Amino acid sequence: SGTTSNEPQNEGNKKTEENQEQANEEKNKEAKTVNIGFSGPLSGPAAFYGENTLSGLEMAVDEINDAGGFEVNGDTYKINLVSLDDKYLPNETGANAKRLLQENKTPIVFVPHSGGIFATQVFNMQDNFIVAAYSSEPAITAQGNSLTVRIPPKYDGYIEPFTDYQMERFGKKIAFLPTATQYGKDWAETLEPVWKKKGGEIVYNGSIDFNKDTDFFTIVTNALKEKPDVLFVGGPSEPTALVIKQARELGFKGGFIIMDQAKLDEIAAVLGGTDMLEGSSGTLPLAVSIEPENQKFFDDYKAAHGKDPGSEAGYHYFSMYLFVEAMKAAGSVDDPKAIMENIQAGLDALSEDKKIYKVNEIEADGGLVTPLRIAVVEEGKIVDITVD
Amino acid sequence: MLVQTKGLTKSFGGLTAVNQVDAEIETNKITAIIGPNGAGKSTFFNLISGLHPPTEGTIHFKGTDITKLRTYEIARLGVGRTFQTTHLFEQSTVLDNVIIGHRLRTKSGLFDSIFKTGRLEREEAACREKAHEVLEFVGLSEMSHRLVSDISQEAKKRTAFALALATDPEIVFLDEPAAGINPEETDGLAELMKKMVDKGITVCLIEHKMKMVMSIADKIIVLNHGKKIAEGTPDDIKNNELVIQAYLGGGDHAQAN
Amino acid sequence: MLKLTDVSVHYGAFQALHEINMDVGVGELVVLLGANGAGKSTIFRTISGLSKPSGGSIQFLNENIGGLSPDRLVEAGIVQCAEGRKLFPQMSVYENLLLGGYVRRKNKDSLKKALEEIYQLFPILKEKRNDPAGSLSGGQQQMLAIGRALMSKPKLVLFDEPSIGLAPLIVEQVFEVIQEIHRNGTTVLLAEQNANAALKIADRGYVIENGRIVLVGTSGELFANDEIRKAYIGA
Amino acid sequence: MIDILVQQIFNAMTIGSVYSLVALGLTLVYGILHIPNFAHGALYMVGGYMTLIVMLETGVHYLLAIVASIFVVGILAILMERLVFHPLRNAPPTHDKIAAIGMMLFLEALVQLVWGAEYRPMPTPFGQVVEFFGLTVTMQRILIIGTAIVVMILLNLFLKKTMIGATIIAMSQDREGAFLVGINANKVAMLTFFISGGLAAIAASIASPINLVFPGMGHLVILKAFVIIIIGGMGSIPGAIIGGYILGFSESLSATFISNDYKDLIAFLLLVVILTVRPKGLFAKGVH
Amino acid sequence: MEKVVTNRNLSILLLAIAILFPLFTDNQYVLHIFSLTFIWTIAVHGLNLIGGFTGQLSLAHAGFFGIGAYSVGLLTVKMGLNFWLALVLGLIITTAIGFVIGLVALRTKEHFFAIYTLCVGYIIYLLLYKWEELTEGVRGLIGIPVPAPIGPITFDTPRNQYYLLLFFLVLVIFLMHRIMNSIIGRTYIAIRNSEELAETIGIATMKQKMVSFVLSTFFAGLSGGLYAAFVRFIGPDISYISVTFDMLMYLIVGGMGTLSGPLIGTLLIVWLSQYLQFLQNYRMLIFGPLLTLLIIFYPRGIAGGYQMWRAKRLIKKSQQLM
Ligand SMILES: Nc1ncnc2c1ncn2[C@@H]1O[C@H](COP(=O)(O)OP(=O)(O)OP(=O)(O)O)[C@@H](O)[C@H]1O
Ligand SMILES: Nc1ncnc2c1ncn2[C@@H]1O[C@H](COP(=O)(O)OP(=O)(O)OP(=O)(O)O)[C@@H](O)[C@H]1O
Ligand SMILES: CC(C)C[C@H](N)C(=O)O
Ligand SMILES: [Mg+2]
Ligand SMILES: [Mg+2]
Repeated sequence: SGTTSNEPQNEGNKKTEENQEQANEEKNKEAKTVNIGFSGPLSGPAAFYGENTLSGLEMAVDEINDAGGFEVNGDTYKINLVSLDDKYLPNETGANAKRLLQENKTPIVFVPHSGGIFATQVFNMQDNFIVAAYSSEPAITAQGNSLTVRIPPKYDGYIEPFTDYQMERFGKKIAFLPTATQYGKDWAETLEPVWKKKGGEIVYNGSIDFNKDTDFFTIVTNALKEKPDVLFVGGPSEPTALVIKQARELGFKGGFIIMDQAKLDEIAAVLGGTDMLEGSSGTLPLAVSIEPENQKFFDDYKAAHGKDPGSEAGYHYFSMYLFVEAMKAAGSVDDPKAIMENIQAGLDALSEDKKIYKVNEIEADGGLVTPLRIAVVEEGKIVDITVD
Repeated sequence: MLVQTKGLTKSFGGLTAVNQVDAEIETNKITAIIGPNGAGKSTFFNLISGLHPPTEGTIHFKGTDITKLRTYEIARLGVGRTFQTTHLFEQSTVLDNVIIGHRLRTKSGLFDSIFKTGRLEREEAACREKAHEVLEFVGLSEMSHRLVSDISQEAKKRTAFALALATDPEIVFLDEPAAGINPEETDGLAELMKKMVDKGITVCLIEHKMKMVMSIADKIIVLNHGKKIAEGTPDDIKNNELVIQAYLGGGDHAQAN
Repeated sequence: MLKLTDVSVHYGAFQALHEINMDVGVGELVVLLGANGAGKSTIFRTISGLSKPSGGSIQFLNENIGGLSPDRLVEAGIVQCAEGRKLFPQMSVYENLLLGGYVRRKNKDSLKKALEEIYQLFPILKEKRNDPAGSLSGGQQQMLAIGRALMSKPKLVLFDEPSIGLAPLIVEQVFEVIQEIHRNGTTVLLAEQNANAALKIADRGYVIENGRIVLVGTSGELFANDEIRKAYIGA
Repeated sequence: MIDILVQQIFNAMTIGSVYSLVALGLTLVYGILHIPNFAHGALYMVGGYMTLIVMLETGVHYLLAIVASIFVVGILAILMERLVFHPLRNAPPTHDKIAAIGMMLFLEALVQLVWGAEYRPMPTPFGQVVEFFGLTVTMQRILIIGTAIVVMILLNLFLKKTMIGATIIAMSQDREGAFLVGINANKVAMLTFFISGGLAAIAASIASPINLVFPGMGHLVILKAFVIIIIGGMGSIPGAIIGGYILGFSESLSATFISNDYKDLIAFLLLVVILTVRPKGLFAKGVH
Repeated sequence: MEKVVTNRNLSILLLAIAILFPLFTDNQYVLHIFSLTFIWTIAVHGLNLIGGFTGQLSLAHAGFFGIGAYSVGLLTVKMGLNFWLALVLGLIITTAIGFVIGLVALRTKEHFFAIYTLCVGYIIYLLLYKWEELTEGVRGLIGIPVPAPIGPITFDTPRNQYYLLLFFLVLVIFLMHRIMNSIIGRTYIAIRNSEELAETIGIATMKQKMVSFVLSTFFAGLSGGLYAAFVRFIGPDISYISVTFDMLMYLIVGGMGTLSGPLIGTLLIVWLSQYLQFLQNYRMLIFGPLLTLLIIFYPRGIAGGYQMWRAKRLIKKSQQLM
């Protein structure tokens, strides 16, 4: 059953015995434990990203446990978050998921990268667990995997408002310089037709590989020689900030469309202010958009980590609570199918202070529907221009 | 005439290590090549065995032109050699080192080894038999199961001989076989070389130990600065002014060595 | 000058030297005779600090030097002209010689003088001074190795089989050079298999077999010894 | 067109300078101990962190922080030599590669533990943008090129004209031979590692303001540095310098005139072609 | 042979354990890791053949692994071929590319060969990564089918996959055993020892190195093809240089130039890194130094160290007898 607790470091053979022992021990206590799994990059080049995602989960779990757990069908449960490192490698994610399932009987496994998600989707239906997928890759929900929840929003909604704003303020010529990841490419492919349809012109179509390029002057020079009015950039906030900086250094005066992966406030922190960001449009940072009811999350996170929470933390924090609500609604902590069916109920039941993002709906394919909030930088200030 | 070079020349950058050498090595004789250090003796061997392509000139073996052949093709025609420094496989036994010497007379390939074909088994037996035969011949039968790293310098030299002999050569080129071994052992090696000739294998060697050279060589070729300055019988050479000046010197080391 | 007392050396479990006792007096030329693998090079490596003794003591000019690092020994005045030459193959002949005088690097003038002397001894080295050492023939390299060893004006030079692989003419030259070095007041310890030539120039000799000293004597005594004649001279 | 070409040549110089400096340290160590130090990228990374942290923690000037970083990384490199490469000096070269990778993993994890995994920008007092003849540059980039050139000249003088420099070269060719002429080989090995670490620290410190400091930053340069030293001829100092600029130029120019996506591919193909034509690199010495 | 503990008996025992093991466990995680281990071991055998036995360290190995995996992936996903047919074609493609690359690369020697192949491996990676029309770029290939059933035997359960992979591993080990214990294997070792000497005893070294290299790419391709059908998702990362270095690590820790080294090293390192998972972010803090220490204290690897120890004991024994 899903009610055993276990530390992941135990040795394989002794495992079952110890499981038993610990399970017996648990029975005597009041709260039972439900294990939730996580497999993401915790070492290597993507470690920062992995840590950010994990930090949101950990915060939610600590809060829940400190509050004495949660109740399902009369039993009280605490959460044991079992996190494993997969170095961003799909086969490691696959192995980790097997391990989480086998040794920790996790009904839910969080995976924050598309490769790992694909590798787990191969067997999650058969082995019966939910993949909590933090990736915007469309193929994840397009495959008909009924035990996958896609946590981040589709970004299509950003495209039109960004386009309108930039065309109006700066002009119709755009150069593409997003990150060379799948996410960046998908963004570019979605932006391209919209920009063209509105009479715009794509004067340069490139991408930057932040894992391989030491300097961006070369590509930025090449993009700028086409005299664009607008640059489309994005990726992790910090290197994106450098691209913006170098574009300004090379004399670029126009605006930026910034992919939602990068956050205006984080970029501003790297650039030492919003000066260089003038005329940028991007997703509204949590720091700016935070609703009063979510302020506590924001402050607690800042106190614990010494920095503002980014969207990775925010989404993971929120989705951990969401799954707890879904378990409650399902009346089970170990029936993934039931939990999956009750996500909508969970969303309905989830209190606003946990809804860092105001998600109210899950689509039939497992994608959460997140309303988008849009910001631009005008006269050095990040301004919310969301129109409902 | 077993081997014949005409105008053989090798330059390394600006340096001409071997310069217009016409040489003939007669069948079933012992030919010695002597000359000061850096005269081009080893290079001459390297040219004949195909390790370096000549800059100019031709090499014939039994009448066929081997100038442009690759090293292994030359070996297959029946030319064996040893090196100035031994290149044996130290972590392996003497026998294992020598077995591979007969590989060039086998035809088995990957598939034979995977399917353990009859041909492979026959050929492996032949290699083993050959190895035992040549070890016996050089007098190492007793040591065939010792690790090479474990045996004396002299035994290593003999192992290198055995390896060259396992290729079934008609001629062997020996580069300073007696360097670094004592006089008693040197005599033993000289005996061995005579035995090879008796068996029908032509021997050509480079050596600085004049006592040995003078006693076993049928013919001596002297190189100096890459050029052939003399050739002839030991007696001719001993009394050749040019050679004395360039190489032998007046002292008695020439004899003592 | 140099005194080895009960020196033993192990390579792993294998004992290469068994309680060696030797001494070399100031200004002497002592030869160490032995077959391949007898342990000559091991004694030399140990004196030069390249191998560490597992027992016994080594004294040089009445100071204990056992276990000192090689560079300290060179500074103290012991230089080895090693088997296998150990040249710097991609450096020019000139640079090799210069480094030979490394421990006396402060004294530029006398280095220059030493260099000239060596060029006189081995004109071929002067001719090839700008060529990389690795491109020299075996014999030329041996000359360079000797030259390099002399550059530091050592008090004691160890020659490990300097005649190996050399033309008779050169062997003759090499032994002359060694004799000359000796005449100029440098103490010499020479390892050789070429007992004939070596004993001719040596004052005394040791014979080593299987890591043990089996015979000691003056050159004359050793030369007259039948066993020696048979094993090392081949008469 | 000409503007672009000039600007891109300048960009190529910038990036080539960084590559050359990293490759220099690598080629030196390779030359001495025949160690392909795969942990060199980790030294580079620590170099970036040290400069950053010293600046942030003590508030000293950027250039002073670089000096501190050179020392710290130099000493770290010495430790690496003593603790790992020295014990491995008789092992086959493949082993050094793996041992070095072990150390790289360790250093990356350690830095991540101490300073976190996040990307950190490095402030520089040389952020000003200057323009001349239509060329847009920042002072930092001029600093990169200038520093690289000066460091290379100094290093070359040191190796060619000083006795200590000659001992380094001697060591690279025969360790025991160096012992025999009275060189303290261990000291030289340590010195070489120190220089190599220092070069990595300089490279990282001057490159970081135009990039970021993060635990994986060494990966950006290390592979390229390896290829460079091979192209240049292993152990060859001019080879490392010229190889660095060749790579910088081929990246920059192929990104401009062929395709940005394929610029790495083109650069590597070029390197393969060079190696095909000259199997021992451009500056291989003709010694047998 | 009166001894009970012989290599042969040990191998049979191990094989028996490997065959019986899944019957006694339901632990899919353990089966999964073992299956992955088998896949890697096959590739490591290829690396061992060219690097360990023939003395030409190829660092393009992950590239060939990637070519094998992508061939199978593309042929099944995009062309809808049966896995087995795709595997055969994939192996032909991999070895054909290996042949062409070998022709050029093997002209270089030692470090130059290592780095040349490193570049080639990186180029393969970049091609898989950038050639989106063919490979789908960073997105990778999703939905690679499990191997098609052979008669009544299906390969859709972890246990059956385990057996399939075990079968291939045993096959590869058997092949390597046959090759290395014949004069063909000795030929490779002779080349490793000294190419010059090998040439002068009549061995066509270039041809032999080619055969060894192509066979090593065959093993890499086989391993890649099996990987594709096992993990069922592949991205360009599987051909990245770090994968080659992982394989090299397995090989060196196990023992280069030994027949048991690849399996021992792969098992040890893969399981070690699994056990260190509890350290999470900081496992490399332990793993890195551990690896370095292993290399320092077991320079011949585990199998190589054992061989040395046995050889020494034999010598001692024979000395005592004398
Ligand atoms: N591969 C090479 N590259 C450059 N120069 C070479 C090469 N091989 C030999 N030489 C040069 O060619 C000349 C002849 O060398 P070789 O080795 O043939 O001499 P040798 O007669 O065998 O001398 P020794 O008796 O000392 O062995 C020497 O000056 C040597 O430096
Ligand atoms: N590094 C080593 N490891 C193990 N054994 C060694 C080592 N060096 C030498 N030996 C062994 O020690 C013994 C003495 O060797 P050494 O080199 O001192 O002999 P030598 O008299 O100089 O012989 P040669 O005439 O061949 O130079 C030999 O049996 C040799 O095999
Ligand atoms: C920004 C994230 C939602 C993208 C995620 N890293 C992915 O792998 O698709
Ligand atoms: Mg020679
Ligand atoms: Mg010796």
